[in-house]
Amino acid sequence: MTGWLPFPLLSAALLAVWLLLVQSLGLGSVLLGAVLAIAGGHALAALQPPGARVRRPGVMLRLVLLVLGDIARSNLAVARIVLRLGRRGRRAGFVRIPLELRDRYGLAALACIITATPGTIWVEFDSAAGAVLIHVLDLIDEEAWVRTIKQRYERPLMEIFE
Amino acid sequence: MPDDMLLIAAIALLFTGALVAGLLPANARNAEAWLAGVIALIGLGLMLSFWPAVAHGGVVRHEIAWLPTLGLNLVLRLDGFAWMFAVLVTGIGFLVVLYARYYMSPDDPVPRFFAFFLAFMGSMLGLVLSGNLIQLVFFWELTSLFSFLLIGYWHHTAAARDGARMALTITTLGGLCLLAGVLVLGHIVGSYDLDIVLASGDRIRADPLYLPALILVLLGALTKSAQFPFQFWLPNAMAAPTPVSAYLHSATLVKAGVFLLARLWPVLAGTDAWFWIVGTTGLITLLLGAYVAIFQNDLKGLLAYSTISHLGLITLLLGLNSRLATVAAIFHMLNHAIFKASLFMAAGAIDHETGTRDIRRLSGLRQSMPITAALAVVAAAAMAGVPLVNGFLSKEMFFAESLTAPAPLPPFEGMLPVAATLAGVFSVAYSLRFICGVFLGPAPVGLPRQPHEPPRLMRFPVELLVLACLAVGIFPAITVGPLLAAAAAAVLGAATPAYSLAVWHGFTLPLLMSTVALAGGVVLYLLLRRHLGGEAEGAPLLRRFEGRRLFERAMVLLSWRIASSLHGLMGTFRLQPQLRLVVLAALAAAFWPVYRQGWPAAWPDLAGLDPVIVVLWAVGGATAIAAAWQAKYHRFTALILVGGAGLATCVTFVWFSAPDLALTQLLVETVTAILILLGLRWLPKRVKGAEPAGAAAGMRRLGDLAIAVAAGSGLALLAYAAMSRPAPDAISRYFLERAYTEGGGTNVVNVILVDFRGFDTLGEITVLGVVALTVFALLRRFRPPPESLDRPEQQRIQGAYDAARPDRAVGDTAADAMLVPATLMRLLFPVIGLFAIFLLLRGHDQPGGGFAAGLTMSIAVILQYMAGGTRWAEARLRVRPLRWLGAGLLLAAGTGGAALLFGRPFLTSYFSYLHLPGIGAVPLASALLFDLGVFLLVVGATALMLVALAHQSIRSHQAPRRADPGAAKVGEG
Amino acid sequence: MMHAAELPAWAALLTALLLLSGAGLALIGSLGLLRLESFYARVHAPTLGTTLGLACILAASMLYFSMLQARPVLHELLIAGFVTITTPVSLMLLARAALYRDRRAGSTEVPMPVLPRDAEAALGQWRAPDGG
Amino acid sequence: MELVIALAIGVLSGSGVWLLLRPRSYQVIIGLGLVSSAVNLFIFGMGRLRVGVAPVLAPGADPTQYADPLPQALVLTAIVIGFATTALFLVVLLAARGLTGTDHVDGREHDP
Amino acid sequence: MSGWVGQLMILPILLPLLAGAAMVLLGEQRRRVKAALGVASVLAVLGVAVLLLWRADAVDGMAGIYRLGDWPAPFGIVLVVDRLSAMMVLLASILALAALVFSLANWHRAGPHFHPLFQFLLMGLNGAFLTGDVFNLFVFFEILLAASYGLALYGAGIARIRAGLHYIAVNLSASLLFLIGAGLLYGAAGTLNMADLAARLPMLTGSDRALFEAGAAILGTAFLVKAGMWPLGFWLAPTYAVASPPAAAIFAIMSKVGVYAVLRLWLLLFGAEHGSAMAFGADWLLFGGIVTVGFGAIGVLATQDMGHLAGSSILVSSGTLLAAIGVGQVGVTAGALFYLVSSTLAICAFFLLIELVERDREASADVLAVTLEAFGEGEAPPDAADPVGTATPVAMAMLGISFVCCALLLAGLPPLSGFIAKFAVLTALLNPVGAAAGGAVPAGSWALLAVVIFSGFTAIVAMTRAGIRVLWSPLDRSVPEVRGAEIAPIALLLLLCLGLTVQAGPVMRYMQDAAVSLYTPLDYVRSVLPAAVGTARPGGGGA
Amino acid sequence: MSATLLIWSVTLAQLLLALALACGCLRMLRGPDARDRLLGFDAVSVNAMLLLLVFGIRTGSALYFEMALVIALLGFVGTAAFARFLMRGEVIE
Ligand code: NA
Ligand code: NA
Repeated sequence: MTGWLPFPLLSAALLAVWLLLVQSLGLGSVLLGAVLAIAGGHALAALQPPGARVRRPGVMLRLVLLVLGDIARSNLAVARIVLRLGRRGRRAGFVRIPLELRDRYGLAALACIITATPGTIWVEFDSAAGAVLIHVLDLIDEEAWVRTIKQRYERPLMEIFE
Repeated sequence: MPDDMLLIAAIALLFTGALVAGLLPANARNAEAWLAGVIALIGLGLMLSFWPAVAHGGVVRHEIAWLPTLGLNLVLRLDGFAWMFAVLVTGIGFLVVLYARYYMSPDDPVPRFFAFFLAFMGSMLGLVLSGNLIQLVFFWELTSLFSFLLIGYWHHTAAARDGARMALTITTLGGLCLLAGVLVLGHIVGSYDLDIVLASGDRIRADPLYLPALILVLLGALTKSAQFPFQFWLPNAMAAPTPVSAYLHSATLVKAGVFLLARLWPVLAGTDAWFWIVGTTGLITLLLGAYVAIFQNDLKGLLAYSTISHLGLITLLLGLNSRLATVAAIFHMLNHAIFKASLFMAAGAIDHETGTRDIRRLSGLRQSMPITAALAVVAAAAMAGVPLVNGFLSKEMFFAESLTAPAPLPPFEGMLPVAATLAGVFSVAYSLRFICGVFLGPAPVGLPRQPHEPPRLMRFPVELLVLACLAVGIFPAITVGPLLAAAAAAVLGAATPAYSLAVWHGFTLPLLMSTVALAGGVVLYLLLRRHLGGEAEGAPLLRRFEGRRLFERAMVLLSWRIASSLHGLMGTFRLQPQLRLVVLAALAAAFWPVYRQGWPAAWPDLAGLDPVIVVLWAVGGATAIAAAWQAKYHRFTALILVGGAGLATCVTFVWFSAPDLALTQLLVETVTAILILLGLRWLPKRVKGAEPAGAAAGMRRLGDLAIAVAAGSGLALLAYAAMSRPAPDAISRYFLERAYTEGGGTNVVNVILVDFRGFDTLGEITVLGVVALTVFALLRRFRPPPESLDRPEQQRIQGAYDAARPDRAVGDTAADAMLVPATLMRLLFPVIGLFAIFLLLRGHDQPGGGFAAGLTMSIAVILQYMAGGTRWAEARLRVRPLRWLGAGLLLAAGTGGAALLFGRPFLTSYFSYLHLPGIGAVPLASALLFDLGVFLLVVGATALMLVALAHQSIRSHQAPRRADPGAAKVGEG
Repeated sequence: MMHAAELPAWAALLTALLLLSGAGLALIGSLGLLRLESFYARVHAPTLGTTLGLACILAASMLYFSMLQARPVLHELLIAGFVTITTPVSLMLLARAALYRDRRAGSTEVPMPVLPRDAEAALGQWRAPDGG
Repeated sequence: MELVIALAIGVLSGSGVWLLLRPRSYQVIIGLGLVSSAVNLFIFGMGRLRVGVAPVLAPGADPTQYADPLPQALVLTAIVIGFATTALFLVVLLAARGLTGTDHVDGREHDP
Repeated sequence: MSGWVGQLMILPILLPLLAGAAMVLLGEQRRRVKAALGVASVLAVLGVAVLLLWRADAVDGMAGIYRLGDWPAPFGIVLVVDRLSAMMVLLASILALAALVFSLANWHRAGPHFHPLFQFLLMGLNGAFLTGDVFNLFVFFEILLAASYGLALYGAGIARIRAGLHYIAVNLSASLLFLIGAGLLYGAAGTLNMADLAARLPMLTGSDRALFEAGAAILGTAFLVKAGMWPLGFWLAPTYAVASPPAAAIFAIMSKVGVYAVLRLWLLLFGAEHGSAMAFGADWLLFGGIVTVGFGAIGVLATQDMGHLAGSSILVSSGTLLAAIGVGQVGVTAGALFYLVSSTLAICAFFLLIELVERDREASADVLAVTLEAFGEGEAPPDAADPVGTATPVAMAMLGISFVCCALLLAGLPPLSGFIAKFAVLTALLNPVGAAAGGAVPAGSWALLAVVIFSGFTAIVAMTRAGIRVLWSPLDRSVPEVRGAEIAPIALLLLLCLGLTVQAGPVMRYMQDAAVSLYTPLDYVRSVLPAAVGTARPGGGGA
Repeated sequence: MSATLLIWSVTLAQLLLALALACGCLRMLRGPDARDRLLGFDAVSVNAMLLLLVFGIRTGSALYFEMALVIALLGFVGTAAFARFLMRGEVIE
């Protein structure tokens, strides 16, 4: 957390953001961007966030693709529901999912994935019980949802963050 | 022939003397008296030295430029009439000083007394010497002021306070009327110079404004001279120390009124209006004063009403429109001054030696105070008009005039001599009462002090004056003849009539009237003797019309009750009517030119409507109206709805080519929303309840609705009219042409902000900084409503839940709820910061700039406060908003000020390119530095406000009466 | 549309398609806001606009500007990234606020927290106005 | 287009003025915000409405083709000042509520 | 004007700004340093103001044009120093000096950030007087209002908060009107520079003209709110009455800013066209001014509270000035300028004095209340143990004399400048320049005369009542404790009023010259826009 | 051809987004609860952002992009603050 580059990953991301913002790859832009990116790392360090280690970039890439696909599919599913196409008798409801994931970045990623996917939303996390409550727009089978979430998302996230 | 400079010297001497007297130590009684006496004596000497110059109709004039462009110069003008008064003022002034040395007690703060006295004398001298009407008013008001201070000298007594206040109120009211009258006279004549005015009598009397001018001037004169119906202030002025009364009543203050009447007699008199107003007032006052005087139990009260009566006599004489009567008036002014001064001093001596002035308690003082008794008898004889004393002469002239005066209306024919005789009867009666009640009868018992003669020097002034009474009374022609001639000629000029100053004119009707008056007076006194001395105060029939009480009641009514209700009627202390008026005034202001010039726009063209904008503003308008609807009970909802209107505004800015505006508006909306939310925490919920539901409230709401609709339509019409006109040839073209070449930026809006009109921006950030300081200062003293002191309901419930669960600690619910959001918000901190820097750096060329960047940065900071709470954030971020604020302002101003070092105007910008190898041209612009200042200030100010507001929570959650170092830290770091 | 004519037909077609589908998805999402029955159902609807809808429009924008300026224009990715991080924050907070409020109001629609047996009493805290 | 914006200005200012005339301080602050928005749009409109010609100079373009930048600068200043004064009013409103015990703008309830 | 003399013009704005910013950086403590800095800044501004006044009078009324950022008018913002603005800056700095020195005895410790707020207020005042740009005028209005909000609420307290809420709400509304007005002027004429507006106005016809006039009228409404004209000025007296004394003292000139703006803009914009008569809205000014004087006078009577009395006196003063402007005669305007200076100094002195004479009566209740409200924290109360001043008969005498002087000034009685001022207005009212003696006088002038006389009477009645109550109290009250630093500024102000009387001739000559330049707006336009004159002025008549 | 196609599709897309905006607005107006209004507000700001992106395509100008970027990056702050207030009765504890 100390040293001149406390959060290399973040700094790299910041540099990328900077370059996208200035839309230039000139030396000046890169230099300035690098300075700002490092400064950004220090700014985050001032907030003393818990440390993060990210491993298994392959798993991460696979997860990203998987999520993108899921999001696209869910989009269409929800669109159908809104437009009242397809079958009737849809039921919405809450599902409580016990989690093993404890890393806060991992949890944050999971929350983002669940919430960003149309049809599901992260509602409540109970740190003592280690369970998350999600709301599902089209709830057919609670068990199936628990399984899906744990296998599709939680496991790879645990591989990445823990 | 003395130098006319000496006139100003005399006045200056008196005022300087006043200043010196005021600076002497409190116990310097002798030094004060010496000073005042010598100064008064020098003044008298100076005046006397002018006698040769004025004796034969000469006028001494001394002019000093003061306000020449407005016709107001210091003009000192001494003629025979003024000389007579000047000598009275200084001469009697000297005697009064002498008298006062012995009269005043060692406990009295004498510096104040002599200072006011000398200043009053100076004002009076200035008044009689005035050769300019405005200057006359100037000194006139000064006499009111210093007489007020003298009357109120013993202000620990209620009588002194009330008397002084009454005198001031009445005389300044008169003085203000006089000012108005003099202004009108000046308007008629075209000058305020007395010589020019005196030469314009015909013009003045012929002017349509004559009557108003006359009435105004008379209001001044008659109030000052205590004429009916303004007579009541004078008796109450008795609360003054007796030397003051002697002075004010004899030679000075009250004489100023009749002095003015005589002074302006040549230009104002000679009309029916004059006759009726002045004559009637004088007559009533003459009779009333004399009648009431008989029944006074206070020596000074008796003398005061006698003064009123004698002034009424003078006024009546002046009002008769007769030259001879005017001569008599002038003569009586002189006589009255002499005998009244001596009488007052005698009364003062009695008071001083016996400790009381109550005629009922006094008796037989001829034994213990024989000399004083003799002096008083002579002076009282003059007052009563007994032959061989001066009062007789002028009184007989009055009786003669009463017989010959014109009577415009038949019913009053012959009434004047009767009235004059009756007044004579009264004056004899009260003079008798004065003498008999005090000096005759058995020796007094139970007086506060054992009476004996006053000190020699205290008696001396009285003796001198009584001697004068006798001298004038017996040898009028040689003693007072030349003086009266000079004075009368100064007033009447060439038209001075012939008159005879002799004690004996043969058996004439006036002599008969005098005899009747003397006899009648004696009879009346004997008749009334048994009734006088009862417990009842005041004169029969008039007891209920006690002037003082009436005055007080009128003042309370006029200056308090009526004023208050009128003030309430004309104004309001409520906000809503005020805002209503502002809106209505603006509506009227905008409507009026349009009404005069015609409707400035064509009918709308419906083609070319962009449906997106239509929908957008259907949304914006609906949310705005809904916000207005909800703001009373659903504050939170209203805030959300306002956000909708704000978004529509943002999109509109983008649509119509104003990306900078949209950016700033959006950021400001966000920060404002957070601010108000922080504030909502301290606004207890409104519950729908007993609200005004009556018809009046309904009408008011309907009225407000109408105003709102009118204001909205008005602004919409104006906007439409202006927008549908072709654009004028605006100065902005200059900016577009030069922004890049001379301002060094392509974002013209930003170049305007930091360069062309950088001064506006500097001012604008100053406003922001100032407001932040104010907010901070206010919150330092913030006392939340008791209903809000507790934690919010949500927190209490969630905390209780956590507490009840063994596996959780209080606050876990919040921590769990914020777990993911806080993680993300923290990650966003550097990202948003980076974005802020980006906005700052590119602002000169692309949308952005210091302000948007600053707001963005402060959002990044406040997000951390939201994520972790105040304590958490402040343990990690050392935000020092005040430093940022001050540094930003200093940087922006300093950047502008740097130009001064190069001899260029403030805020002159500088830019060039620095060529770095491998990187290329790096722009270097002072504008960026300026923008950096803006950025720093905005971060500082916004953070200061947000954080100071956020701090209230932790402040109130702590023990509410303990010092909170955290709050102080916001300011300092 | 100053330079739209310079675009090749395929790019124009693709841009148009992406634009329309993105806008359509956003509209459907917003429509869902009106049509779905309960708050918890409605909370899902806007995600259509923030995910695939947004992606389509961003893609259209990238394609269009890249073609127009003859260079890869990628800064739209920033929007995608930012929206992905930020939208869940507000939605999660909103859903949780709703949940707490419903629990407080005694709604049966929302589940109570799962508790260890000895802490059942804690549930009462959600309902008692000043329980603590 | 002018018509729509003019109407928008009218609706915003009308709602704002209605709130300004209400007795509750919170209504007044919301009203001030709405009128501020209306006034900002109004000043902005004084530079006339033009679509897609933001005053950001491109090389070699004709200066007359851009939207009038000056009203935009003025509105920016007005926005900032409006923000500042809103913050101030808010704090005064809160202080008044705390000290007077009522949210009536006069600091006391009036009998109907 | 070039070189260092030319740079003087920015200093009345720049010095307080830099001083204020530096004070913010100094933080909340170190009051001594800040006090020294503040006094130095005000003294420097005072010196500059004297120089500017002297220049303006020497160089035929126009000391110079200061082009900010070196941009030419009408494109950039300019400061214009002529007789009027130089005089106003001088007046502001005198008031500032008095109020600041007064506050050093006590008040500057009663809350945070007094000194910077004070500097910013001075900056705002000077900027408003100097600027030649309508929108920049708005900005300076806002600066001085923002600072005045801070100072009005300085020391908090329920009364201040209550009045402050009204003050802020009304003035914010007025600021919005200002924006609408300025926007319309720009929308119709395409410029913001005052001189340029005046130059362009004759060329506007039809609809543009109507829009311009509507803008000007709305702008005028905003100014009149700030000037406190009836029925827009009900907020004024209550706010000023409860403001802390140094703040109230400097507020004495704030309502004059509105008057100044009307005077400046109206004569500039509409003076040239109509010759000496200002047709546009003049009747309204006259009428409104007269009613304002009446309302103020009644307010003076209707109150027992001296703060309210002083606040209502401000209304009287504002009303007199507005009506005098509405008369539209050079002489009356000159008299009004004299009156402005005199009444401002007097009211300032009175506001300071009130606190001293009432100090003993309320036993610094205000200050104590403030600290009690401070939620048990914040700075120490202004040393409760440390006596506020020394009690001597001399102090009592000084208070008495000062009170009498204030009463005389407010009532317009001799020998102080109030009388001269009133006379100058009234005589010019009845004797218009160029008219023969005895010529017809319009009814409005008579009404003004009557109401001015009436207001003098109410002032003397109320001041006597108040003075007797506090200074001649029958109770054996202890002599109030007064510090030299508190009585000195009052004495300074009153001596200045005395000086105005003695030197009435030269001062009045200055005022007349200033008024004449106001009535020859073309000279102003020519000075600001050397290039624009003569090119496009078809209708410009000029006086 | 491609120009016409683009113009039409952009116009239509804007119209659709405007309608989406209106839907969000309706939810803001109808409530019934603060949370629903907030949801509506969130939707409105998202749709406004999309509208601005399409507007950028329509004008061929990148000037409006930052505006969309700001909504993307900071638009949530308002909603989050509102939601936090609902949840805890306080924005900053
Ligand atoms: Na979702
Ligand atoms: Na007796």
